[in-house]
Amino acid sequence: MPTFVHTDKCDGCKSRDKAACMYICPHDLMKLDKDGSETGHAMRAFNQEPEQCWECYACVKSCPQQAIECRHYADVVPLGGSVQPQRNAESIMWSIKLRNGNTKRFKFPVRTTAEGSIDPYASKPAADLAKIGEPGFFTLGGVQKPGKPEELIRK
Amino acid sequence: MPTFVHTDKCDGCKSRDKAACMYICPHDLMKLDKDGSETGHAMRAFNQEPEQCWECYACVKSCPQQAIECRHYADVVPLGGSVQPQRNAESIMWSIKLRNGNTKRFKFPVRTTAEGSIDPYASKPAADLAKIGEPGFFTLGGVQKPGKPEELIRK
Amino acid sequence: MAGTFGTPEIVEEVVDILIIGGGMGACGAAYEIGPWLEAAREQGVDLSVKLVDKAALERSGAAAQGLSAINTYLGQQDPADYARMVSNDLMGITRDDLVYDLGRHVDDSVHRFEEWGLPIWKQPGDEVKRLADGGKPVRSGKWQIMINGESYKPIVAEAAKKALGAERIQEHVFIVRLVNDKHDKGRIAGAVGFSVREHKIYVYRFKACLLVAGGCVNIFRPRSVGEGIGRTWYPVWNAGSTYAMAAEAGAELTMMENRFVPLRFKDGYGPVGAWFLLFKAKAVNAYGEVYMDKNRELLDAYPPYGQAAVPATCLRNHMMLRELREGRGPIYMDTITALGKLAETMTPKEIKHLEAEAWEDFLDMCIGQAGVWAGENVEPEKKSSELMPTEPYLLGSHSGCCGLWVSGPEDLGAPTDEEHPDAGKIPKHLPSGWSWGYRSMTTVRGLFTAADGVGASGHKFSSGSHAEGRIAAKAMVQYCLDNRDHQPELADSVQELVDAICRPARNFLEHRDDTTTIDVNPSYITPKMLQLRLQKIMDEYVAGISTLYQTNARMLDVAEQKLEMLKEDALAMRAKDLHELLRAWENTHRILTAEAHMKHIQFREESRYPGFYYRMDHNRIDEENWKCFVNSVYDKETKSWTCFKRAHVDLVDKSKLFK
Amino acid sequence: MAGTFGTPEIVEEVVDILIIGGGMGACGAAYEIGPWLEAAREQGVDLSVKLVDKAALERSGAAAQGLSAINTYLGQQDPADYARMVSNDLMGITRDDLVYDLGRHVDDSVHRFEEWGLPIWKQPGDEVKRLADGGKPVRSGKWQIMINGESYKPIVAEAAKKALGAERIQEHVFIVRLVNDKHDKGRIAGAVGFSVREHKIYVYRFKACLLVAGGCVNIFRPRSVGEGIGRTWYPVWNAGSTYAMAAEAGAELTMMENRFVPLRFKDGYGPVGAWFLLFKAKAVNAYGEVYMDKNRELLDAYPPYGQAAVPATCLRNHMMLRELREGRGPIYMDTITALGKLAETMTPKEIKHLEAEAWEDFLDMCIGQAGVWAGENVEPEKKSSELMPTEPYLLGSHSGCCGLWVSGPEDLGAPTDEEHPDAGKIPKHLPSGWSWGYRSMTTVRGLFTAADGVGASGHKFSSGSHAEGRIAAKAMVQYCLDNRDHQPELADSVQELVDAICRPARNFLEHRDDTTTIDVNPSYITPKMLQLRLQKIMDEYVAGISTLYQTNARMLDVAEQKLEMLKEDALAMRAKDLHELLRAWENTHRILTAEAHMKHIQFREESRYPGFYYRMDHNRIDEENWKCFVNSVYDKETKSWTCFKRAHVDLVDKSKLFK
Ligand SMILES: Cc1cc2c(cc1C)N(S(=O)(=O)O)C1C(=O)NC(=O)N=C1N2C[C@H](O)[C@H](O)[C@H](O)COP(=O)(O)OP(=O)(O)OC[C@H]1O[C@@H](n2cnc3c(N)ncnc32)[C@H](O)[C@@H]1O
Ligand SMILES: Cc1cc2c(cc1C)N(S(=O)(=O)O)[C@H]1C(=O)NC(=O)N=C1N2C[C@H](O)[C@H](O)[C@H](O)COP(=O)(O)OP(=O)(O)OC[C@H]1O[C@@H](n2cnc3c(N)ncnc32)[C@H](O)[C@@H]1O
Ligand SMILES: Nc1ncnc2c1ncn2[C@@H]1O[C@H](COP(=O)(O)O)[C@@H](O)[C@H]1O
Ligand SMILES: Nc1ncnc2c1ncn2[C@@H]1O[C@H](COP(=O)(O)O)[C@@H](O)[C@H]1O
Ligand SMILES: Nc1ncnc2c1ncn2[C@@H]1O[C@H](COP(=O)(O)O)[C@@H](O)[C@H]1O
Ligand code: SF4
Ligand code: SF4
Ligand code: SF4
Ligand code: SF4
Ligand code: NA
Repeated sequence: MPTFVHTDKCDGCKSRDKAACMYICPHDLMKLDKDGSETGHAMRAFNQEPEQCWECYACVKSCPQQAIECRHYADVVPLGGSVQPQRNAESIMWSIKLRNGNTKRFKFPVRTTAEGSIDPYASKPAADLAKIGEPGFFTLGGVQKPGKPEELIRK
Repeated sequence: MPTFVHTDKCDGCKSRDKAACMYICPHDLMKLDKDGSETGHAMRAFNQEPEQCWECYACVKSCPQQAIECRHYADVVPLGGSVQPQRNAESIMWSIKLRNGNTKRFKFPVRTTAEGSIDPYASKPAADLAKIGEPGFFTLGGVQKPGKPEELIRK
Repeated sequence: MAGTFGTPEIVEEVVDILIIGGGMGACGAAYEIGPWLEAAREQGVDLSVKLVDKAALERSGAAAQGLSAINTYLGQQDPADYARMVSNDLMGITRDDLVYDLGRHVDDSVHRFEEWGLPIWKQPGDEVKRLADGGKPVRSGKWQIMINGESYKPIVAEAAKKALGAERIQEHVFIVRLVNDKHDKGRIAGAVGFSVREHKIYVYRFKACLLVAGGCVNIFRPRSVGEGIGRTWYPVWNAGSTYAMAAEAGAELTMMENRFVPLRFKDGYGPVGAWFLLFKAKAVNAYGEVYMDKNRELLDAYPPYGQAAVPATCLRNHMMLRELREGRGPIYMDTITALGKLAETMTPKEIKHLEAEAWEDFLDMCIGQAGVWAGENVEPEKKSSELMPTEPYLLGSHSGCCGLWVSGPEDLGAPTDEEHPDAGKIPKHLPSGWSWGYRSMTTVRGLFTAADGVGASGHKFSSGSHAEGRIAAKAMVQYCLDNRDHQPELADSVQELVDAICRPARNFLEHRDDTTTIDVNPSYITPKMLQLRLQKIMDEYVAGISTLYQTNARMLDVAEQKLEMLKEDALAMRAKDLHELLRAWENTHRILTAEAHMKHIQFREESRYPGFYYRMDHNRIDEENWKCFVNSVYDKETKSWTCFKRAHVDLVDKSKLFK
Repeated sequence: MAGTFGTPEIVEEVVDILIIGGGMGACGAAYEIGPWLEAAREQGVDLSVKLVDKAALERSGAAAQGLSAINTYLGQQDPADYARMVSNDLMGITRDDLVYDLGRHVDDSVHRFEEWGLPIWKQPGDEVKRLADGGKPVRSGKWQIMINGESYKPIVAEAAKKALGAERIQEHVFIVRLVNDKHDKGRIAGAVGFSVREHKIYVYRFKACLLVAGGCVNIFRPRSVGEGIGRTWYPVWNAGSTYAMAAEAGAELTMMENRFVPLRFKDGYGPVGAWFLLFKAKAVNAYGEVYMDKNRELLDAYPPYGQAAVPATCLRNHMMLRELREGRGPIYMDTITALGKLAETMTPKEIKHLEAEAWEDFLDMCIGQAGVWAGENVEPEKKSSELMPTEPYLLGSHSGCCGLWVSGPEDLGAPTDEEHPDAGKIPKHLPSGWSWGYRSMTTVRGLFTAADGVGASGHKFSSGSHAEGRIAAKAMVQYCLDNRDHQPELADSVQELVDAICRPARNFLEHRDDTTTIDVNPSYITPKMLQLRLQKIMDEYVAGISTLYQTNARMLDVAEQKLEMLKEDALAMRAKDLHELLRAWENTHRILTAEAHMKHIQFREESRYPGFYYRMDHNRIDEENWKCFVNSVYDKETKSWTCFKRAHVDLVDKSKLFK
């Protein structure tokens, strides 16, 4: 199910400082063909090594133009199916089309807080340097679950 | 062991009516890049689908420039070996270099008659149309080896 | 009016006889046909012929690299002995009529090869004496003789080209499909193909056709999957065209469940015959045990076949596979011991010669294996090499027997009707008995075949294939003489045929710009991906290498469903150029061939060829129910197969094998 | 001074702590480290940190797609129970100190995830109650809790980025190798890598380093070989960098013979956990037989492990593999029966919800499986799906335990010296006992690891990996405080390091025009072909799928020789651009990881993990001789491995498992 890019939808993220798909792909697959020398389509993105695509959909979810889809691995999967998400800050909506035309839609929450709102150390205690050699995190000043002492048979 | 073409040796068979390698490859692999648009090397041949090469050496043997060699299938064979023939009308000389540098040379006859000298029907009888429904070739007017009748248990 | 890609020029030709293929069978036909045409001409009948090959005759087909032996040469032996050997190697189910007939013809082709210039090894003293004059060959086995075969194919092709004349040969045209007669579905009337060089489509109309386009490779996943995918044992370019086109035309297939899984030198697929037979080498497991001795008791489970002096090729595999299955691999060809033993009694010069012979065995027909030895630093006197059974191939002229059901000779006592309890299940339009018309004709009138095309025989090899092509050529002339007034008309319109051929090009041209790269597109599939999908299905469900050649009815059910979808998807193949159009159509032929193979394995509820494949749900030979041919026909309208049994009968006594 | 391809700009940086990787482990470290650095700063010690990831933190690592469960959450359970479970699943050989320590820490990370915004399923009534406040999770198993995990990684990464600050994060830089200290080979001093975006090479010098670059995929041939080669279970981008770079730096590895062969939905590699545990589905053979019941007696051969209430993952595979080996496949997840049974007592709305859950299980972490279902018309309530064991992966945080040997906690009763008869064979420079210094430090001073990097533990999963990264971060701060005056110096010159990194680019630039196409050239090898060669070797000789996971000493000998040549050839890899340079170095890491795996399997003369692999020449568990850790060190000068045993000891009582 390597990704492909709709020629008529991709705008090369021209209004952004970088191509979203190229930035996000964990495997360095998506590439912006600035001058069209690699694909014949200038300022469009493409998957430069489709057989290495994990179908993680990171690029699909990140594309502001909804220009990216997956076509299932052709050496494995019969043609005609499609699995396409629409993701916003709170939820993701999946549209699934089976080869036989049947469709399914599922919506799931993605997070309970606003994107970018995490304040990691808010209302957390400071670390106590005296305890740096002992088990436990700064958040608790010790371990979460000390455990029953009698279970440790060599102590 | 797909074939590769030495850029500095191939002359595109420019003095011939067709590229010898392209003509002979049984799998339609060798191709002459007339304008360089496919390889960057105009009037040079190349293997357009190396992973389909049977290493049959038909092209290697046919090249008037000795421009073609095989590099053993890289997903199978360690680098560094080479197996290269020189073929003339009577014999073929193989030069083999092992990865470790050891070399071997073998020479074998290829045919006992001059190339192009075959006269297939010389001194052969005419076919006898009366026998067209019976076993046997025109050369003999019958079969080569009639066989012992008693072996045919249903006759 | 030169065409362009997607809208090609159409070339229509009318001939009496079309030969499809340019390999050993086709060259035999090209040679034999000349004098018969000449004889007909003298009787006032002028028959035209054309030979079409997807490649160049000089190096097309299985013998492109050369060959290092002629595997079928009878010499002093009786055709009945030959028929027995073939029967034994193919587990008892062969057509004695066809095999015997080949046996009594074949040596003449070998004599011609020698006359034309093929160097044949002779016994000391006979060096310059020709076989035809009683020269004694060097035999590597009972039926094989050694040659310097690098130029085998160019020599045979030169004779064929001279015989036919260049103007009757069309190279670089791939035939895509046969066309039935408009007024008679049981008759053949034409064929269509395209040039892989120019934008041209060829439409042939003819009375008779010899379909000799070889066997089938690459329907199963090969052992190497990168560049090495090109290194299969069987030549990558024989794509099942013979079986698929004949099936689509309605011809009856036979024994399509049979396959060939040669034991070969690992990775290079180098031949083993000379090592076993000429150098007397032994194959051993990881612990030096000779599995042919150690596992001999496995043969007892397969009476009577296990009791033959030389166990069948599949049974030899079976004995080896036990070692692999039980984790005692690698299997080695013990070249060190073999060469060492031979060297004991030899002069240094003779040893040098022996080394050259060992390498020549590869250099003459499997150069890639020499490449493997070079890369792996193998010198066979110092380092033994691994053996490995290959992925399965379908063929009818080597040690396999799938192919078309053809009419045999009438003078050998072959049955003339069906002596089988299930005879009633044979579709009514098909003939009874083994000889219903012209020799070498399929069940479709006017459609002939030979060599890899003929099923239920096998062990013809290069010489037998050539001889069989000759036999068929003669019969075609006879057929044309008898049908001289018949005017073939195509059942489909030329435009329909052309449109169908161009579909992959259209798929590409219409959709290529929808996505930013041409290789991933939801509207089409590349031939390469389609082929890999086919190979995956066949490998995983139809007893490929990844299941150690095992399958069962449930796995075959899954294969059936997946192949159906694959056939649908084949219509969505793309071709970005003529080269890819070739790949697209090769794959279409592969799919139908693969489907036939699967259907036959599904139908035959036993394991007739242990070592080639195992129906694990019927893991034995069942002489009572399955000592018969499995035949089938395909209906191209409904895209469905009908499998049925035909009676097996011995024409020579096989009991002599088991003493 | 912008560089060009082949002659890049060199960026040198000096920091106190380098974090290599941006996955769950790295994000944990990034979070925990902040307050400790702050505390140090308050004491007047200002420590600098950098995190380098080959990709973008937001979606890098194994959790890129999301995850549908948190597999390690203790809740009310005792860390000792957790240690027992892990020990049992890994056939008795784990470090209780590490596992127990993780168990007592892990839940805090899960509480943080929820606080940051990860939706965690709750029992009815507890919907809005947080875990930390006593909210009861929906458990899919004893240790697992269900989540809506699509944004798991973005959430965890956001916290990490906020914690560390963007200026301390360098994305799209691939670390190629670690550099030892010039004056102390047993210490680490630096790392080098290159940008996959710009022509820049980064040279880092540091006191301490957390190497958390995940496990290793694609050293074995995967089941699909075309486009589908991208669809492995484990993410294609984790290339063994952790194990290979640590080994080259001299760190001690442990249990590299262990591998993970997950049973997964065939072709899509979709997860099975939810199906087994949440939907209570059964896996059956082709004939509907439940192999877990049918083959239960196979467990008797593996005392005491076979007697555990939940048999280890490998033993479950073992019971299934018998069916495949004996030709009773396909194996199916009987989704029809499972969903049918659940639906019996449900309202239509609940059924709809159930269907959504089934699909979400894939959509949250293995979207490709949904693609397979779409293409194959699978609706799980109507059509059951095939299961298949995958090709082997190496990892230390999921159900596998290979990795680095790290120093553990001191308060759990871990041994302080070696109680093993072979203790004398442990290389003298290596520590004794399980705690020789800083928590999470390897045997190389200053080199720390966590998550997939830590061996002899396992079953940490996402939450445990995060927690372990936190544990390590804290220890690194402690180490830096203790070594505040140490000035790292690189053992190799910057120019040497840069030259080595650029070799693939040079190979290409120097030779590209020798031949008419860049892909076949005798002077170099493409990364892709090299990878396929590695996979072929490992598959065929080191117990991959094509031998049904079987190997023996002879096969391993062959692998050894072939890997040696491959290592030599790796120096001839080409890179035609930065992207291919990335592939070249990933493969270099893969080769060394693969070699470690092979060497350990060679050394451990038993079959400790039936179902994951079989040493057919020692096809049993040998408690007497092999109830021990197998550890190793690599010498990068001689390119050779030394394997040795370390004593295994239980810190918690395992006999409770077998009652
Ligand atoms: C593959 C192979 C085969 C052999 C061997 C080694 C190897 C590696 N060895 S040993 O090592 O095993 O021993 C042999 C040996 O030493 N000695 C021997 O006698 N025979 C050997 N064979 C067997 C013979 O070669 C074989 O029996 C004959 O060649 C069979 O003859 P034929 O059935 O005609 O097939 P072909 O491959 O020669 O020719 C096929 C032709 O069809 C063309 N073609 C195919 N599809 C077409 C299409 N759609 N349209 C147009 N043309 C279309 C091809 O181009 C070709 O011309
Ligand atoms: C692969 C996989 C894993 C899981 C699952 C499904 C699948 C398909 N499932 S379930 O279905 O099984 O159940 C899980 C699940 O639902 N629940 C769960 O808790 N855990 C699951 N895991 C396990 C966890 O994901 C896993 O334990 C942790 O992610 C491990 O953490 P860590 O060891 O940090 O590895 P990582 O993959 O997250 O991160 C690796 C990082 O390294 C970077 N990197 C790699 N090489 C580098 C180099 N040379 N230079 C620079 N950076 C370089 C990567 O970019 C990445 O940032
Ligand atoms: N071990 C063997 N015993 C008998 N015949 C063999 C053996 N190996 C190969 N042959 C025959 O030798 C010929 C060429 O063999 P191969 O090289 O395997 O294609 C064929 O006729 C094979 O049937
Ligand atoms: N059949 C099973 N029995 C017990 N635990 C299982 C089973 N299948 C999966 N698991 C556990 O469920 C979690 C996720 O499994 P998986 O989806 O296989 O990654 C892991 O902790 C597995 O060990
Ligand atoms: N990680 C290491 N890798 C290789 N050799 C080491 C390592 N650590 C120490 N040595 C060598 O082992 C020997 C003993 O070291 P030590 O016990 O640390 O003094 C010396 O020769 C060290 O150089
Ligand atoms: S993210 Fe979308 S719009 Fe932007 S470059 Fe990629 S495909 Fe084009
Ligand atoms: S789906 Fe994932 S692996 Fe594939 S191109 Fe997109 S981001 Fe990369
Ligand atoms: S035959 Fe040789 S010289 Fe002629 S085009 Fe081919 S490679 Fe070039
Ligand atoms: S070696 Fe043979 S298959 Fe390969 S390119 Fe040359 S002629 Fe074609
Ligand atoms: Na191959």
